Amino acid sequence: MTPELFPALITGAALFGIGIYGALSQTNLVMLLMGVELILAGAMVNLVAFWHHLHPDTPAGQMFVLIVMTVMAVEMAVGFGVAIARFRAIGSVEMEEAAELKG
Amino acid sequence: MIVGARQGKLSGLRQLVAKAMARELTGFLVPGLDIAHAQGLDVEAAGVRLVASPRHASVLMVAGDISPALRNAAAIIYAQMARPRALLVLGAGGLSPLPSADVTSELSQPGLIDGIAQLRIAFAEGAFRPEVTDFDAPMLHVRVEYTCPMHPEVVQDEPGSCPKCGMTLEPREASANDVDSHPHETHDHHHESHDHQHEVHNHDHGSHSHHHEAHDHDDHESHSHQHEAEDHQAMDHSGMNHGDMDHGSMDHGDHGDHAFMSMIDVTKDLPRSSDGLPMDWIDVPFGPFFPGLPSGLLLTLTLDGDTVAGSSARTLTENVALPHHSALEPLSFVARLSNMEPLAPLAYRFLANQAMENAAGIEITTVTARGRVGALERERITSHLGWLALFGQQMGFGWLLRRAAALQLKFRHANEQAIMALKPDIESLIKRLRRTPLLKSRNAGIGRLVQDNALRGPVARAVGIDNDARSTDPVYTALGFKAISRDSGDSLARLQVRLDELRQSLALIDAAGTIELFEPANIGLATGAGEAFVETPRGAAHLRLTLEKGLVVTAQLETPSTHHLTLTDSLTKQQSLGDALLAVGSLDLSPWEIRQ
Amino acid sequence: MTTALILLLLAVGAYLVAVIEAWTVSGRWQLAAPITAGIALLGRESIVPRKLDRVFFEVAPVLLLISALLAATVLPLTPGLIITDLATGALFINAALVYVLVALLMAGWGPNGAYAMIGGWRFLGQLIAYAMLIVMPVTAVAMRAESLLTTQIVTSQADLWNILYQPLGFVLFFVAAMALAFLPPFDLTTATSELAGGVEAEYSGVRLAVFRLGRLVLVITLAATTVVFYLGGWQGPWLPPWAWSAIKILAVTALMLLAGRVLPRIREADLLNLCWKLGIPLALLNIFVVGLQVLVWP
Amino acid sequence: MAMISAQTFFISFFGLAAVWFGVVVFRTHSMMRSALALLFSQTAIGAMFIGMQAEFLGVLQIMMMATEMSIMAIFMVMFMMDPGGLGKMDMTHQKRLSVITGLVAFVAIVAVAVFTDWGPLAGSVPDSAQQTEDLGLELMGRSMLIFETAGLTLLTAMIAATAVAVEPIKRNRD
Repeated sequence: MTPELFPALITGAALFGIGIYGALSQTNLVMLLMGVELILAGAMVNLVAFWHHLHPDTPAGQMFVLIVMTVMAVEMAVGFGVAIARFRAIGSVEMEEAAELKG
Repeated sequence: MIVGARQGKLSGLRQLVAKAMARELTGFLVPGLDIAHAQGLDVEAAGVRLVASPRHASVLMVAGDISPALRNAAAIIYAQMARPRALLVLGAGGLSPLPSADVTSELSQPGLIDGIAQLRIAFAEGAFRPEVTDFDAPMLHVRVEYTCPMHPEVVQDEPGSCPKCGMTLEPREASANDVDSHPHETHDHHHESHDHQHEVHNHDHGSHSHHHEAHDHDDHESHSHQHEAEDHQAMDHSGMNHGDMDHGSMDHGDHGDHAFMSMIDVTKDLPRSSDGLPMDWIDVPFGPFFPGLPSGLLLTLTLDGDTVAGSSARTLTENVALPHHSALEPLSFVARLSNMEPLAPLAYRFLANQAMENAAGIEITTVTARGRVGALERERITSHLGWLALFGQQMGFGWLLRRAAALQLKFRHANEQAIMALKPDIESLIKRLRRTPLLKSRNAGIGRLVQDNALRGPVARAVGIDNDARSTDPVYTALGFKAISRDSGDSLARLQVRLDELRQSLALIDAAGTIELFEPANIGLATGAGEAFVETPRGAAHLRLTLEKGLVVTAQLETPSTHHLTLTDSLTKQQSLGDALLAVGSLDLSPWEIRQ
Repeated sequence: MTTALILLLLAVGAYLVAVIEAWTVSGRWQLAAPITAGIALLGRESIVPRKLDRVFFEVAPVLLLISALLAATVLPLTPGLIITDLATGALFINAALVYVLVALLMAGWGPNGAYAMIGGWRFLGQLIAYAMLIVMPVTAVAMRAESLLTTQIVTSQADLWNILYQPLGFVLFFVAAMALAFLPPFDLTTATSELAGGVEAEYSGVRLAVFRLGRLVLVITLAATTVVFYLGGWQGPWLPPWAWSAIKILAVTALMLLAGRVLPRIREADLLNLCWKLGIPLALLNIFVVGLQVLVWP
Repeated sequence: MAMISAQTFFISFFGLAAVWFGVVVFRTHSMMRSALALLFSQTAIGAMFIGMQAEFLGVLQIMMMATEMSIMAIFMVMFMMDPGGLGKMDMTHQKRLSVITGLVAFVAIVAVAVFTDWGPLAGSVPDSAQQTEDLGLELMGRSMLIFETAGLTLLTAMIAATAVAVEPIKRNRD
């Protein structure tokens, strides 16, 4: 039980939860990406919180956050690339209409 | 006292503010800068800063008589201006539907200065008033009509259900003054563009009857949000109109809470952009008072993002065709023809003169002919300078705008000596333009035209066609005239041709050695048919008329701009917005010589 | 105390920018004009267009002003005169300035006008391109100073100003700064002759006043940034530090504004080509060269 | 102690802001709003980082997200049926499942966060200049490989995304 971490960790959890909700519930690819962004954001908050409260002297923690940011950027780039391709191909980025992409 | 005053008592602090306003007048010019310059008005010098958006203007300046269509457009501009707003009228006749002028003055630079002085006083005293009257005009009213989301062709005035599919009809705004629809819409576009019809006269976008809104913000608050989206998704270049409409109607529809709607259905009817993405297009009006475009020209661009997908251009000057059956006195005929075109009155005056002289078989003396040449070339110089000013404004090149305008005003009534004295200024202007960076890259390859014998004047000569009426004119050939020609046919070439013609006209005036506007020769009671070509600044104009006992009974006029107007669509298609506007501007259209 | 002083200086700076801008436009020195114009604007009605997105419409001008002010907080005018000397100052400036983009997007979408919206989207493309040209030269500057502290960046130029040490970086940064402040010839987002004022077109009265003020503060802030990064900040012989800062900042401002007087507006395609195909490779080259220089003469 | 509590307050405040904006993202109908809500949520997170004395990360977050979310905004407007949100159409499916999963995830994480003993709290945090330097050395030293990999991944992603996005038939015009 370490109350000092609560504000950050609970925020992270909330963002994660919202992100999950968004990623699952949204029918539009772009909105879905937003959900994913929120999930990653939640993760970042936790990382920084742990770094700050537990291992402030090891920059590896911050390093990790940088990598997560990179992941966010990659995810957006690829996501939008796919979105444009889908939109051009079938004129829709709706999940319901992406059934043929099912494995 | 100002009609468009702002509500409130003129208390101490407000007096200060009112004084500040009186000092800092910002003007919106109707019909436009080009006309103002051609009439010898220098608004900036008179101390009023001109602005591009009506929202930023405190004074609406109407210079000269304008057609009803232009007055309607001006009324919409006026309605968009923020209070306190004033109306300064310079020598205009009818104003309706505009409100009564706050200050009227004569159409001249002194008149302008005087009017502005009065205006400042009016502002200082009357910017705020306890009770204000709302400006209202027919074209500001928005009629609500009902249409079926699935069947755009179903439109009726009262709510109900669609005869085709039984859906509940959706309310939609339509303007009281319905303007003719555009030819080019795809089907989705068609009814969507109707939403925009009521903005079509509108220089600055989208605020019919804003004054109903603007003066009661609270009421506005209440429904701004429910409306919030409506235009956005008409505005942005992909609002899938069908989309929400379908869904909306499904909400009204009997069946329940959540119905899935396919985005494929929504987008499949949308026009495809050049990059293959289905996008929604919007019609945006440019003009009739758009900065950098010839005033009186209404250019409606169908924008696909920042790219022009289609366009339609027409003139709102409403110059009527010449009489066919009502006989006219020679002098009134001449006057009528030259008043028609404020940008090049002399050219048309000479056109009428020559035509009548030919019809009457009168030979004019060389002196007269040379005097006319001098005057015509001077007008060409002023006209080209006027175009340069407009061109500078359009490119955001302030120096060119001011310099060319200043020179134009100097040239307007200059005599030979004065013109020769101004020669170095022209030379330095041309030299400066040659040295200006970015100018080449801005114009090279823009608005490229192909050889086309219907082209006239500098536009034609920039493509390498020599159909200059002057090359066949003995008077000119005697003066050693040789037509200028470039071949690349783009905006840059047109600029260069006009610059060269500035030099050439100076040389011609020098050779002619005289500038005189002789009265038309007295044709007595002559009868006969005659025609004449005159190379107006915009190209060869052709007039054919017949006289009967000294009266002009029939006349047909061909003007260069009439054909050039039809070029706009091909010039703007698939260009980026800036290039499209520049291309249209580089044609140097004159809406005044176009008849409908 | 310092904060108040800096805000005061910014206000004066904004006033001077307005005067210089008026001069570049009209060719006349009107010293009172900005003030009277401001009062006049405040006195005029502030129209709310129909069917707008209220929140964005209201927030945009304020956000523009705030982001410019935030960027100014980490700029040292004299050795002591700085609001917060952030350890990441050089980065913070970019962070603050990027919100200019957000503000203009809001201003473009909010009032629900075609001209405004096109202006907003145009600026998106413009800034995404030119933000690169802000960040990369700053990287090179920070490499030489071996710190992101703005004060240290200034002191690192004690013997040689960056404009001489990395001229390429200066040129790129200067151009990018002008594009970021949408000054002519980069004023595509407020182009009067293409968009009738673009993002500004629908604003009037008080809101327009705030918008314009934000723009002025943005210009002066960018000029100050240029001075701090490339012109040795407050350093200079004979005169006191504040004088040097003032002179340099005003000189840079005048230089930025003068371009609009002598140049036509750039084509949008050229604008983007210039950045992606020329600017960014050059910026990378700049970083590389500066890296070598730092290694050769530490 | 006061200092700490002030910091806690700062963090909590921006935490709440981040969560609130996060909720707005999926509640508003206007796509522009939801994109900018996400932006401000991320900005609030950046502020939290600064509150937790990770200055560099905070500023970086605030900077990166502004551009990232602005791009997000234009894609939202492009690819939504109803960018303005007039239709008030709900763009969701499997709502119940999503809500439950979200809640479960939230509760579980909170439980873990609360009932785990995260060990002893470290003492003071190095000042931010020091941090930045350390981070730089870390990047260029031990984590060099990871860093390079990240960069390479980013490059690959960029190229791949462009390749997918450009028009298959004719080259995108320039």
